[in-house]
Amino acid sequence: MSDNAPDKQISDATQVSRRGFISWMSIGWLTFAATMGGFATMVGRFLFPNVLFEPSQSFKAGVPEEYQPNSVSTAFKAKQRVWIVRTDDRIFALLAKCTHLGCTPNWLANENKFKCPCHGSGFRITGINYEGPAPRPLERVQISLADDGRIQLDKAVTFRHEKGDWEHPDSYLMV
Amino acid sequence: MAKDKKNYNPFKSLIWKSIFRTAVPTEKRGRMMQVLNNVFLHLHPVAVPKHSVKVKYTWCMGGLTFFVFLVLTVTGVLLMFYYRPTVENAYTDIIDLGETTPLGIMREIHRWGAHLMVITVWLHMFRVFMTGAYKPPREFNWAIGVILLVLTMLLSFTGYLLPWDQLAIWAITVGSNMAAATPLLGREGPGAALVSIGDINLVTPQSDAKFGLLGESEVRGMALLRFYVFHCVAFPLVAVVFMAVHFWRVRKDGGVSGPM
Amino acid sequence: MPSPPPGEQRHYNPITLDKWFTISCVLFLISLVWMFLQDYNREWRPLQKEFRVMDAEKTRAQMETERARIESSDDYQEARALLEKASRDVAARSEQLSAARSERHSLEKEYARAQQMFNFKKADLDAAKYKFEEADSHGHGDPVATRQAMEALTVETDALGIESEKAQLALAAKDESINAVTAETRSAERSLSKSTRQLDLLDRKLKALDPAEMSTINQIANIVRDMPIMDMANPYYGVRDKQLIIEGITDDVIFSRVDKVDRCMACHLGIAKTDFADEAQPFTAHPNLDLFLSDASPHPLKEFGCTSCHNGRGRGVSFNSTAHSPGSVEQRKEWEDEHDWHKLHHWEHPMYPLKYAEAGCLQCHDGQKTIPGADTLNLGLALVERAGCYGCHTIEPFAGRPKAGPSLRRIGSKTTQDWAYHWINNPKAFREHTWMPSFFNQSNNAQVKDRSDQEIKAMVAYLFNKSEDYALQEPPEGDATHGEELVRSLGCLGCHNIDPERVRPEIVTLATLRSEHGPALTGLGDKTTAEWVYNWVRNPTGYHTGTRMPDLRVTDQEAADIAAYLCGGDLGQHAAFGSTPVPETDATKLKEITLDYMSSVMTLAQARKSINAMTEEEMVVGVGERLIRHYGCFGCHDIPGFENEPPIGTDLTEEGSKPVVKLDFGNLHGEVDHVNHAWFNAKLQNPRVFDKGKEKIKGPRAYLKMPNFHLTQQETDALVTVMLGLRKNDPGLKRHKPRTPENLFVESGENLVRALNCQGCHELENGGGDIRASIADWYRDYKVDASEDDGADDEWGDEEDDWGDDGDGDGEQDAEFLSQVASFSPPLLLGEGRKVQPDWLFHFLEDPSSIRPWLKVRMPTFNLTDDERNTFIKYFNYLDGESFPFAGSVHPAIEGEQYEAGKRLFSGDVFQCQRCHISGDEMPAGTPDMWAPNLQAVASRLKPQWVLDWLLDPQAIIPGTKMPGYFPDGGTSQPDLDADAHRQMVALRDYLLTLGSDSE
Amino acid sequence: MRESIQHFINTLSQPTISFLILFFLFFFIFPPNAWFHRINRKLGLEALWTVKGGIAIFASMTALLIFGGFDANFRSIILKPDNVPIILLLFGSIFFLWLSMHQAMQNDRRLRGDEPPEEWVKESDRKVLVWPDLVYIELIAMVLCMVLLLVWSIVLKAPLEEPADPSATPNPSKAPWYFLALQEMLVYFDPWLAGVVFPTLIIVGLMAIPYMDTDRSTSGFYSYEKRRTFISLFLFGWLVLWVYMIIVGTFLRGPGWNFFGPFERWDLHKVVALNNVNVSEIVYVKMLGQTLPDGILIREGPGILLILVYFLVIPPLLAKTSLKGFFNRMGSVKYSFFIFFCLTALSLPLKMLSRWFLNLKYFIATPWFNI
Repeated sequence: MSDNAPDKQISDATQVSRRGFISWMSIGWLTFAATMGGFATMVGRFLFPNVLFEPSQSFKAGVPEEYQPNSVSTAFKAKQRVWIVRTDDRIFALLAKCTHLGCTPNWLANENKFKCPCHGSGFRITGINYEGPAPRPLERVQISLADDGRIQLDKAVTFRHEKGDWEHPDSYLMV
Repeated sequence: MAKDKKNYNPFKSLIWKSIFRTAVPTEKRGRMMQVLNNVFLHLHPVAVPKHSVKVKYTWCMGGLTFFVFLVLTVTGVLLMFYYRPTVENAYTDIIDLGETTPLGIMREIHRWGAHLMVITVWLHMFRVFMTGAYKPPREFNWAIGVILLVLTMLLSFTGYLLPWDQLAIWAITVGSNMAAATPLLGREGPGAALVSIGDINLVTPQSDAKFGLLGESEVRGMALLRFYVFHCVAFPLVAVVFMAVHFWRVRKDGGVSGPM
Repeated sequence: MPSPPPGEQRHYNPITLDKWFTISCVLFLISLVWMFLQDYNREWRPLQKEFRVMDAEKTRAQMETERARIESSDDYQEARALLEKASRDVAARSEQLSAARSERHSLEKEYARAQQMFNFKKADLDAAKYKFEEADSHGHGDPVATRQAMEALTVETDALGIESEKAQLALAAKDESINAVTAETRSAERSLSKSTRQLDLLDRKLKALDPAEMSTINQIANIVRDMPIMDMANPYYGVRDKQLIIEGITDDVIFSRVDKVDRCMACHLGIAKTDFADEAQPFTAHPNLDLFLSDASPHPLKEFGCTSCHNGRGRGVSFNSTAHSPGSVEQRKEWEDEHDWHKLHHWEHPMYPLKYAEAGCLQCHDGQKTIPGADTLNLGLALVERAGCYGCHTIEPFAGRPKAGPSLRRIGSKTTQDWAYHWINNPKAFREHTWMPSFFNQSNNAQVKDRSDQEIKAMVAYLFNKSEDYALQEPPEGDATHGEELVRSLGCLGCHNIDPERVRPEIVTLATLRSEHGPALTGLGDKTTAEWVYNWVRNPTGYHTGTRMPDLRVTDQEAADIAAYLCGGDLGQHAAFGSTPVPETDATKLKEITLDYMSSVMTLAQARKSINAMTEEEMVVGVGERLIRHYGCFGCHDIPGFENEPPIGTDLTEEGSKPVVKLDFGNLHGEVDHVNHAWFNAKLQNPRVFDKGKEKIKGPRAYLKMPNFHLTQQETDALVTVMLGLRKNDPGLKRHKPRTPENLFVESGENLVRALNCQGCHELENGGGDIRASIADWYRDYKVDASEDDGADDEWGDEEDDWGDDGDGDGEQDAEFLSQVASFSPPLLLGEGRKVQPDWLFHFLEDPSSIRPWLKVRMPTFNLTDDERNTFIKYFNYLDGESFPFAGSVHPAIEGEQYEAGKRLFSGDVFQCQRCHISGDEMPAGTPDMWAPNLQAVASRLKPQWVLDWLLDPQAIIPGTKMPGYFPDGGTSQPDLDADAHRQMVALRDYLLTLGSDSE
Repeated sequence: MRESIQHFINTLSQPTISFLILFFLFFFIFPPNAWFHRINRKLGLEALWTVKGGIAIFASMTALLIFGGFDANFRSIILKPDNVPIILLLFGSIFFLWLSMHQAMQNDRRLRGDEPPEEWVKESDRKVLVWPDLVYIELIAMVLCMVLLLVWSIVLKAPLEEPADPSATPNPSKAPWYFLALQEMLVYFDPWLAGVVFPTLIIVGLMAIPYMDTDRSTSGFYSYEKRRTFISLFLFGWLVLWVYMIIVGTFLRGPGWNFFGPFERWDLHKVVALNNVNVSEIVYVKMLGQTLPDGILIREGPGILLILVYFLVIPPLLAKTSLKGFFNRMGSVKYSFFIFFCLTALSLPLKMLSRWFLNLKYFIATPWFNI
């Protein structure tokens, strides 16, 4: 800017103090730039809708007492792709998605394991992998009690065993 | 280094120069180069007759029309993210633009911008007429301008259907019924019965001018899709081509008209 | 390039341009910021903030209560003490524990190592197996070598497997020993957390709600997440999680139907929360959450949303764009001030104003006549029936109902032409509360009174001209006093009024409407003759086969007494009515009217010609016929010559969804709000109101002709609710319809019950038995008579005075009196389906036999078809949840231990059944008000299972019944049959079943 | 007082009255030839284009708007979001009309005094560099335009009516406002003419203008006197047949396409008698007192004759008489086109007038087409 010298051919009448010239112009361009930035922001904001029409990531799954100790409930597998497991003193929810290539495993109650039909990965009731190609345990999803005392699940938040997430208080419910 | 920093001028930096080639010009040559080297500015000549920079003379209407067209393009593209041209979704999508979509005001800008563009085009034409600027050698560019005027109104008209409300469907019904009255080619137009071979009539509700416009015999879902494609792709494309010719001819015909 | 021209090169002063530029850029920025703020500051934002604060406060209060509750609860204290003790124990053994843990750790490592070795080996083995298989069956390789390798690996693997299992066992054993130490702690912890669960939940909720409870970083996040622009990520406030997408219930977008999207909860945040019941709008909770919104209710929020019942634009998120509708002018003013309210044009289904909200129920419950919880709507539906709206307007749910008014087929025998003239001219003058509406002297035709008179006369002339013969039989001499007693005791008052000074209650209810089921019986002497009344009461169907008046099986003498009472005295005469002379027939006027009507169907010339050819009588009768067709009298009355006329009025089946532009507001566009309910309201209040200012422009033939029913505002509101509910329905709602086959049978039964006014006398599930009040009236007098007749029995004598004023008597006597009244009233029909056998009911309805011979009230003989009687059977049974074929049969033994036991229990030594119950012709001792139904009818009448239920706990079935409970709480005082109460009941029941056959 | 003014405006704005006034006053305000120009000068109508005149025009328009704003009916029409652009158009077109006429008058005065027009600059300092004068001006114009658009969008919500329903026609049902002049034409002409032939002729006619008016010497500056015929005719088309028609179509046409004054309530049930007759009926039944002849050619003969006279006899007649000089200047081909477009454009007001005063429906009515 400092190099901006007034055109020599402009008549004397248009010569003004350098300060006034700079400040008018800089305010103008600054506001202009700010406004352009605002427009860019506006376009960015526009791309993130305020309401969604996709199925909700969170849902309710009855009261804790509904689940028997050491059993796996497959009631939500078809619709939400989640098993609800109760061990002795904990309830947690496993995402029914094999950590190998994303197939949906089956719960084999007789053999007490989850078995993936695609490549034979096997998981214990806790979700730990113990056979087949699966590289890591099944993921757990966030579980909590809602205000009305029912179990609230949120698939948007997952917990991984190998990261030590399974001790996170949101990854299980004590019963 | 330190010295460099002190006299650091962003307008002389490598990046600035790579984009604009010249620094912010202060002397005549620089000012000329600025226009010549800029893809947007080189629509203009380097120098123009003095009267043609006078707002009082040109009213800026042509330039504003082009600008509003750009605004409409940008807002139109953004609106396409939230609008589905189907009979199930069109109407509710428009409701949601007003209720929940972030910055759904985009629809208002687009709609009022469309109205504004019609007005600026008319006023631009009016100005050109009043200054006699249509006269040779600019007579062909005037004709191009008339085509652009028609395109502007067609763009506005096709967009009118998209909200899929009563205003839309009936405006388009009334409009497309005129196509049905086209002589020879419209189902209700004079002479339609003449377009036949033996007993076989070639102009039927499924094959006349109105059908060609709507893609079906009455305004329904197919017409919505067709108008959507006209509005968003076909007409803008044609308009851009004619605009290019129009601008090019302005320069080739000697810039903004002036007294001999 | 041309060389730059010399001279001045700038046209504008650069400073001026800069100033212009700067100013326009500042304006630009301002408008952009304005735009952002407008987009950010949605109406729901401050409301959601306010709600959050309220919710936090409430949660905090709840926490306080909960904390106090826990502190004082034994469970909690116990668990705490237990935990403390257990932790002390563990602490005492902490060294041992940590040693064990470190041992466990090394064991774990050992196990992991063994397991891994095993797994690796097993993998080798699997591979070797595969190799062998390939070699053996496909010939790729050497089968012998591979087999050996496999076998060697098998041995190794097994060995490693055993090692691994050992390690696992050791680990498990260690785990067990550790667990043994900590078991107590853990169980204590568990019970502690169980008792504090509620508190923990509240705490968690509060932490999310109240910034003051948050950590600093979360406080910052709490602010950042809701800043403009930033709210794209994970905002607290917003519509996203408040939006309901209701699958299967749709909005009509004409070309298609799209699932409803309701965002009402963006502002109505407390709608499903019980603790917000007392808050102001928009946070208040929905009333009756057991019936609406809650998951367990029949209308869960997730399944129904809001606008499926309330209407409005569910996608809206502001006060105006949701199409709220004010219910009154005051509310409208208030909203205009508070919310800048204006009508949302261009939305066909604005919200129902609160007072008409029940209209929404009708969409699904469209066949029902009484919908639980919808009192206004129920009243409206009953009013449609009573006023007979369906006579002139087709309304699908009311199709096929009998005409609301009496038959005029034989009117010549009933009354005179003069009386009929006065009646049509002004029905209210004869009976103030009559349901016959006023056609004449209304706001639009009062000024053509001359013409109206001639019109009425012509219609009357037609009716009497076409009247068919009715042979009247000569009545015997009647006794008015006895007649009065009969009218008051037979049950006439279940449907009719006999009070000439009756003041209609201000609040109309279904019960008051039931008491207006038949016409008021005042002024009958004026209207007709005692002779006619005699013939009518003796045999109503003899006069009109389709009449709803039932046959009370009165004797000739009784009929004559009733006629004498009804036609004589103050009750039968109406002094003021008909005192003005009937206007003379005016031939010119008549000709004018005839021409008016005829010219609408033929040319003027033709009309003139045929009129000139007519005699005056022909003309009168002819124009009378045209007028009856014009006014649609046949909609409510059976009139000869109009048997197959279509109804004259607008079809109302979908009136509620008619666009407002199709309603003609006449000259009242400023006075009546431009919404359908305001139009309905004005129309019902004065059906001719929209002719205002058009009387002089229109010819009288074009006047609005809907008659005036003189409805109260309350009645109008109820009817408007019905009108709004009569809508083109969302087909998606069909799946929600409470329309099981069972319910449909119940519905058709309900219709019959309504048509016959059963509830005028009997109490059913949804109310009724209204006659009891008049029975009490009668009984008060009857009791006095009885005590006078029978001086020895002074039981009620001194109570007499107490009954003079209601409620003054002391409570005990009051109750006793009421129970006496109850036993003289028609029986309750609660649980009738479970109680009686279908066969018995079928025959009873055809020919009512007396179960309770002491009753004065008479179950009338209705002229029911077999189908209708079957409908009743299905109605009662399905209403009680019985399943087809409704009857179980029991074949009791007539000897043996059980039979003897039953007989003993029945006898006067034990339960003394016959002390109250009639058995065959054997009347019990005591006064009739203590009597109970005939026990010999049990076998044919009652369902065996019901008898058992009844014996077990009569109060549960009919609260307040005088039947004693002999088996309190399922126990018994009798030793029979091993003192087994159930067996005793069965024995008693079986014995009762034998009674009928015994006597034969 | 207010009511009588409102009533006066209602009466005045009826097309029959307002159009007649405009039609006859127009050529005095915008004189197409020397004769009109003399009268224009005598009446001092040029004063309209002075600064004072401009202020007076705008003051009266604004006053009318404010006065109307007190009336609910007026307000409800004016403030309909889709009608706002027409207010903008109205003010815009009048303002720019004034601006161009103002400059034209100044130039005319200079030209009369043998001075060059204001736009003319000495060859030597004619040019000015585009950077930064022009681009800066353009940028400012764009920014201000965007400000206008943003504020407009913030203040007014885009309308959305009921969902599209082909079975329920709204009353009135209108085309977008910029097509309302065409819709207004539909009242007087059959759809194939008003909807197809006329729009095509408008487009072709507009394109043909520079090929008929080829005098290069008068281009590039504002001037009225030098080009008064073309300007007058163009303005007649633009202001009377287009802008005026749009205003009538938008503001003054209500349910049933009936006329409603600006202060009148749009009554759905307004009844207006529409008894129209054809030329054949006027000639045979009214004038000759006969019944209509059977032969279609004979029956429609008078109408056909009229149209033939209009298009084939009038042009040469004019060329020989009042437009002689014009004809000579243009040559026969240009003249033919010119007069054809003029007569076609003039056919609209003629048809309107004959509809209003003769109840004329068609000049030619056949089973296949009507004119």
